Amino acid sequence: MKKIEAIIRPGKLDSVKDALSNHGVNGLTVTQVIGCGKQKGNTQIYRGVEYTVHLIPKVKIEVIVMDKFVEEIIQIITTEARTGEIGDGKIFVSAVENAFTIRTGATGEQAL
Amino acid sequence: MKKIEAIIRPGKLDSVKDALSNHGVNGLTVTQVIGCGKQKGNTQIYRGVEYTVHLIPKVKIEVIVMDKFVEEIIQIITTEARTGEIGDGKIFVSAVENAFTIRTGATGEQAL
Amino acid sequence: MKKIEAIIRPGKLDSVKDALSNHGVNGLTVTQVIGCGKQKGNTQIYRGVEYTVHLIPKVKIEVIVMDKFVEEIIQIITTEARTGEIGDGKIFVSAVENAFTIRTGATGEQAL
Amino acid sequence: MDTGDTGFIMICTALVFLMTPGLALFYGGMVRKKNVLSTLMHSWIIIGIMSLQWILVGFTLAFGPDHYGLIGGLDWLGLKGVGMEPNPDYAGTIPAILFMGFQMMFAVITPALISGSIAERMRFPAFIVFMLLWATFVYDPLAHWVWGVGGFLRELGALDFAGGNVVHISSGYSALIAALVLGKRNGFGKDSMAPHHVPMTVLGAGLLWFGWFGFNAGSSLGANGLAAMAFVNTNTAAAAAAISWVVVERLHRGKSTMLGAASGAVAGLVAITPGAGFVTPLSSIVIGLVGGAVCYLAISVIKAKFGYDDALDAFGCHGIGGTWGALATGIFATTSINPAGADGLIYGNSSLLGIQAMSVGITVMFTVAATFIILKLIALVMKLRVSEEQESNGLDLSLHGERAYSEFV
Amino acid sequence: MDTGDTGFIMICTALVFLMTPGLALFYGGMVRKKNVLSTLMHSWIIIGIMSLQWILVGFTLAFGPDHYGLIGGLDWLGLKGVGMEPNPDYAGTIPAILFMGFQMMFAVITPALISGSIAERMRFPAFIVFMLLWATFVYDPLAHWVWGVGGFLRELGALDFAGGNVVHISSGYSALIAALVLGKRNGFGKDSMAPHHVPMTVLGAGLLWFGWFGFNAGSSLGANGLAAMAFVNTNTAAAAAAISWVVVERLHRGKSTMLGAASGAVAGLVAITPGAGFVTPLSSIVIGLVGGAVCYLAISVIKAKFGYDDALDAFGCHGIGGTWGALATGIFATTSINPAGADGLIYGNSSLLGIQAMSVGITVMFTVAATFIILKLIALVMKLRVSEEQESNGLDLSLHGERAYSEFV
Amino acid sequence: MDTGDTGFIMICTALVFLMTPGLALFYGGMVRKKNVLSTLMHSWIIIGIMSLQWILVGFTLAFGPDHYGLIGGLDWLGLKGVGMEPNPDYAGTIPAILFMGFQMMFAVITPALISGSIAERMRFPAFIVFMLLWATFVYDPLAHWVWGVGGFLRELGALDFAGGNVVHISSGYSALIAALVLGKRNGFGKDSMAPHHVPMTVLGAGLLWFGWFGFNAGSSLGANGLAAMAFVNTNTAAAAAAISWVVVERLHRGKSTMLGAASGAVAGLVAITPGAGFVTPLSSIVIGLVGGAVCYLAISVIKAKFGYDDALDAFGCHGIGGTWGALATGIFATTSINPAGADGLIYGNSSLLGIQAMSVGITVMFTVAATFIILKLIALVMKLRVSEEQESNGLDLSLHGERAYSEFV
Ligand SMILES: Nc1ncnc2c1ncn2[C@@H]1O[C@H](COP(=O)(O)OP(=O)(O)O)[C@@H](O)[C@H]1O
Ligand SMILES: Nc1ncnc2c1ncn2[C@@H]1O[C@H](COP(=O)(O)OP(=O)(O)O)[C@@H](O)[C@H]1O
Ligand SMILES: Nc1ncnc2c1ncn2[C@@H]1O[C@H](COP(=O)(O)OP(=O)(O)O)[C@@H](O)[C@H]1O
Repeated sequence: MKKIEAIIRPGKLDSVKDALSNHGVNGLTVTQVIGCGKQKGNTQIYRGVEYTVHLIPKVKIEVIVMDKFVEEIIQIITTEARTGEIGDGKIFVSAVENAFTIRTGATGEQAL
Repeated sequence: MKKIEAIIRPGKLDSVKDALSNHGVNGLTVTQVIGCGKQKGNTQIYRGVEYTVHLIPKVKIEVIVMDKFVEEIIQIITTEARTGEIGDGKIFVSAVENAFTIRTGATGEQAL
Repeated sequence: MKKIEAIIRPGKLDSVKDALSNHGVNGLTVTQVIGCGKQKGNTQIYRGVEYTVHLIPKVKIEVIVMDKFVEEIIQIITTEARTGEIGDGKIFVSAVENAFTIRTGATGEQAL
Repeated sequence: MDTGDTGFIMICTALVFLMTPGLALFYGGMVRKKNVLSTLMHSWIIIGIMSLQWILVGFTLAFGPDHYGLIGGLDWLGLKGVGMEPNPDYAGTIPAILFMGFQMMFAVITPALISGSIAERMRFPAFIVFMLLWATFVYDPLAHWVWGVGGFLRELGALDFAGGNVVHISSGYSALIAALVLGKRNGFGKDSMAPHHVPMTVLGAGLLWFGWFGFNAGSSLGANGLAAMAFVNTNTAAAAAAISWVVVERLHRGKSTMLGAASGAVAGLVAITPGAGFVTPLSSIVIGLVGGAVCYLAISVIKAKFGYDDALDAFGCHGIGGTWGALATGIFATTSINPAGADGLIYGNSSLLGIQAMSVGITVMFTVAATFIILKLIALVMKLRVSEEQESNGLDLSLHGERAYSEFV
Repeated sequence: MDTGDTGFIMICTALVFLMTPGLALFYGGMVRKKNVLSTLMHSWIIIGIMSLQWILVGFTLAFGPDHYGLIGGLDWLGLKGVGMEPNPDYAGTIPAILFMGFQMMFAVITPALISGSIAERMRFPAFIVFMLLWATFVYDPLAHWVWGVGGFLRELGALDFAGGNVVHISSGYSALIAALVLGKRNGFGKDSMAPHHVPMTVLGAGLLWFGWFGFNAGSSLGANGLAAMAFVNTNTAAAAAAISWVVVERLHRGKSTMLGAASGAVAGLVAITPGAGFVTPLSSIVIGLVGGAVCYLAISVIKAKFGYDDALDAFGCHGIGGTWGALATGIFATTSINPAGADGLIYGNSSLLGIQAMSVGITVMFTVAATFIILKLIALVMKLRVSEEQESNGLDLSLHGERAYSEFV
Repeated sequence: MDTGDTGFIMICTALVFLMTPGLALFYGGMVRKKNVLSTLMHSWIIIGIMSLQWILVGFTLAFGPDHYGLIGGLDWLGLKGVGMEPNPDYAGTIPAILFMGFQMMFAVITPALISGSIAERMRFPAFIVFMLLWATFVYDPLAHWVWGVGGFLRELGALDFAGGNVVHISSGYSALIAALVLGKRNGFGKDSMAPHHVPMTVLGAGLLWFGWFGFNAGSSLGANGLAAMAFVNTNTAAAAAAISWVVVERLHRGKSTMLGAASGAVAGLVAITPGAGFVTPLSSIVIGLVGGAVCYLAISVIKAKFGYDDALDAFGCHGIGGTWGALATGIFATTSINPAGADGLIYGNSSLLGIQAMSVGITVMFTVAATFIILKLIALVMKLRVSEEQESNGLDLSLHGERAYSEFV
């Protein structure tokens, strides 16, 4: 089992979610985050004082899936979340050892 | 060391937290998330227009613990967070390589 | 590649972020969380009724980096986030298998 | 007719109107995030319903030609005959339609006050039916007894300048009964039910205080010295009660809170309502100081002891504060302020206090009984309370299909 | 001069003022988080601009000595000669400068209403230019036609008590045109555009309702019986429309919403505006009930069918509600309420309805054409719409360099 | 007595009252999330304390029978003798108790204005003691000097229609001193201290503007032409200053902000306060335009240069804006508007400007010295400032045991 974490633009959440669910990926969890990277922050002005804010709003999508789906899902996210401009975001993949469904008690891949 | 991530109903946070701390698990971190899975979203209405919102509020609890406690903790969370209805949530377990306590500089299992 | 997750005091976010970026670490993602550990919660009073709130506001910084930078980064975070009082927070390190830059399609360490 | 009086009362009517949207915010800030719209809706739907009920039947039941001191006749149904000329029985210098409008705003806010006790758990259809019946069978008669020409409490000599009995005691005790009939919220005493948005409550309290000037000063029905005195008394008691609440909570819990200052102010406004046009500013200080302390204790000690779930303290503020205010009027009233009133205990007349106590007693007994019966009757026909699942998902989503805040960018 | 009238109209002026900051919140709560400040800014910058425009040229264009029934002369440029003495042509019992001030607040809120339809996508400089031109070439003449001594719609016998034509129809139809010219928001019909803060909208609606008492009752320009009647009618129609909106939405969608109650109230306030001083309270109930239902249907069914993006329903509320109100005045007006008015259809006079319809038609044709031309002219000189990137980042950040809420502790 | 005047001033009193809860929101939106309740509490506790202080001793110190032009006698302690009859010395057509009430609201808001500069770091007990002493030893005498019969600044011929000196200059310079004595917030100039909730500030600004009509127009103490003129001038200057602020910030920083429009409006309201009843609407435009620009520059350039931490710009808005307003009155006043006033510089009389400058100078010297002494005296007895830990945890939690928003569902 793998965890795929994608940090994307907030405006892309709906399309990514829809695309995933069209491909049968229904389980996912979303967190509101702020982040920085190559994308420059923005300047805000309050009563004539400028603040540079480096951390930009993003959303993080987490999907835990069987190993065999990883590639496809990365493909989908990449396609949907891309604008080609700096700030499109990152995807990280890591190992998950086990999963449980609280309701049924199912474990392992059954739990997904 | 393992990381246990449990995505549960927001209303169950207090009981899960209390149960964990009754069993001596004091360190944990909670994030507000939204997610989807088998649970159907809800319909919202604004000026006569219906929106289906697929992503439902949940909370994510993260606990990093020594390997030997994993089973017990999963047991506790499962018991407390279960209602038996779709939407109770998932628990994921993954490996953590190291931990540090910022204040003391302690590392590894000492840091937990 | 490793993921470094640091759970720190909200007030330390700016200094940690600045210190990291002075050391060339530009990519990171921040989440607002609440957590508990050794630090005692606080008491709140509403219309004469006391509530003890155990979960205290923190922020979680996630940085995914090449293995060789891990130690340095932990060093920086520890230095900047420490006050010496209980509640300074934890750092956890875990393995990341792969990374992708959505915009360029770069993978692996190139993607960081 | 007097343009000064007419203009003044018209604006006062607008001020009293504003109290109900203000109350919506006052209450809305105190509930959990998932129930804020359902709480706002309580006040708003009442504005809608009661405005119509009052025009169609309420006004004539309350102020129409008296029958046996108990109820007004149906002569003014649908405002028949209530026009632009003054009705000297009630207010000789302003249009009768304006007197009707001013009173309407009182008829609107009173049931809205009750909604605080049953917040976060009542079904919406049952709420509407309850409120309609309550307005018609509790508020309208009570208003007649106290304010209607020929009303029996009025004849008794009970003093109620701006609605201690009619508005606060009636709504406060009804709120208690409603909370008891509905039962506690799930998780009460266990889960945190901390206010989700204290500044919203503070804003609501500000609007209430502002509107209350119209409520109390306007109750003199003219722009005169008595109105000005009632205005100053209103502000004074509110200020004193805000202070006394935060002092008492400091002694009790070690900290003074913003929610406490706002709650105390409301308690003081309630307490001064019946006496605003009968007492001196110095007496208002005392009424406010005691009012703030008494309501604080009722809410933080007595409620905890008995364990009923008066969610937003409608009883604690309005029932207790109103009772104190009615009795305080019996203590502090003076004919030097209002010759049409009477002297109270500290001016050597002990009978007024007795009359006040009696009128409180009658009001309490009547509203408690009537509210209980109405709720039990409704319960025969429909469920009063939402399902456990609806309650846990929040009433905003489950009853109204809305969320108050969309969290994501 | 009469102090009662003067004091009353002065406070009414303050109340009408408050409507625009109230509108800012009403609109601001309905947009997405990233655009709330830009939406508030629309109303606020209009307060600034129009207050000056009115003093410098607007007032004299609208109310200055008539030229051909079409426009006021420039005699009162910069308020020359508009002083503390009454001008009996318009209001014999209050200072002329106060009449000017009262009218100013109408000139402020009307363009602000339009801003609802173009929310979340218009460039700020284009917005300012549009509003200035619109005020000068649409609002000022129209105000003259309807209210100016010698204005041709006034001469025609059209009844418009507080601004159905001048304020609501004109802004509503202009809003529709502006929405069409600007095009839909990116993602319209696909992404969720749910309100980011419904309680803010509810607060705004409360302030609007409160201020509307000044708008309608103040339009009698004195503290008299007619003002009181207009006051009561205003409240009644708002209440009835709030109820009818939530009933219709319950039938249509299964749930009654808080946003619906607030929207319905505004629809009712719009609908009663032209007739507030001509109809009875019972007629106001009907006007409100129909007004709430008609606006709901326009917004939820017709808008969906045609697919234009009137973001916050400026057309749906003000265009449709205003049209209904103008026609309703033709149906329900009665000289028993206002001898200076006329009898409507149900009182046996069918000609008034025709006049009302004609005045609506003229207003619509004029504002639609003028708005279209103004926008097209501006588009020759500058871009009307923000870039796609600005729109996706949100106007708060991209146009104003601010964020409404800082999320972190 | 005149019912028109009485009703009008009563409503104006309510409007001025509303300014302090409005100020609470204006300030509350600008602080960080963790300090919003403590900021609201500053204004609210002042409403409580000052309402009582004024009744007990403040009013008689300020308006009681004069002693040497410096202070009022204690004859009216506890409102002894202040009743429903007019006091012709101050206002012959309204009840004396109403004049007292109207003035009370000024005595309430003035100290609340100061609280902006010391936000986010002052201990609550020290705050209360400071405010009580400040009101008694700074505000009350100053009010006597300027407005009291026999007060020496009044005798001098200085013009201050609605409180430029007494309210704005006094609070503004005191705020500066308080900020200097308390020192900067931890992290000032390093951490982001962006407003946590700009719409809350915008709402507050709307309520301030609305209430300011009562403040300025009500200062004529009657419903007359002068009141109407002051009303229009108030609106005009606020509008002009909002525009000028956003234009200057656009030139300076490239963007116009909503916070800027709201701040500019307040700056304009401050600037017109002393002259509202002495200048023409066209002069008000100039006063507003300059006022907005001057305050903007003070806040964004001068404050940055000197580096003091006037957290919410109480000095920048009220100190600077008030000074400009007092001088502007010396420039633009005209007896054609107010025969009881005087002609200013542009009407050929240069002496008035000198008098105005002198009265500003005296006010500044007095308040600066007195505030400094009061704070230093308090510092001998108790800590003025919270601990570093309390400051970093936020004052809401550490001082008041509350959190404004509960984030989780
Ligand atoms: N090394 C990293 N560790 C954690 N998060 C990262 C890292 N690099 C980037 N991110 C996240 O991805 C987001 C987008 O990255 P950025 O470099 O701005 O754009 P792009 O991915 O197009 O190069 C950042 O805002 C941050 O949240
Ligand atoms: N594969 C997954 N990856 C990440 N999160 C998931 C996954 N499946 C479910 N979740 C999370 O768990 C929550 C509950 O899942 P759901 O399928 O609705 O109920 P149940 O667990 O009872 O079957 C979801 O809202 C989502 O946040
Ligand atoms: N075992 C754990 N698992 C996950 N999060 C933890 C754990 N222990 C601590 N934390 C997080 O670290 C924060 C600080 O921990 P705490 O024990 O209070 O202070 P310190 O790290 O100084 O001992 C907690 O609020 C919590 O968010």
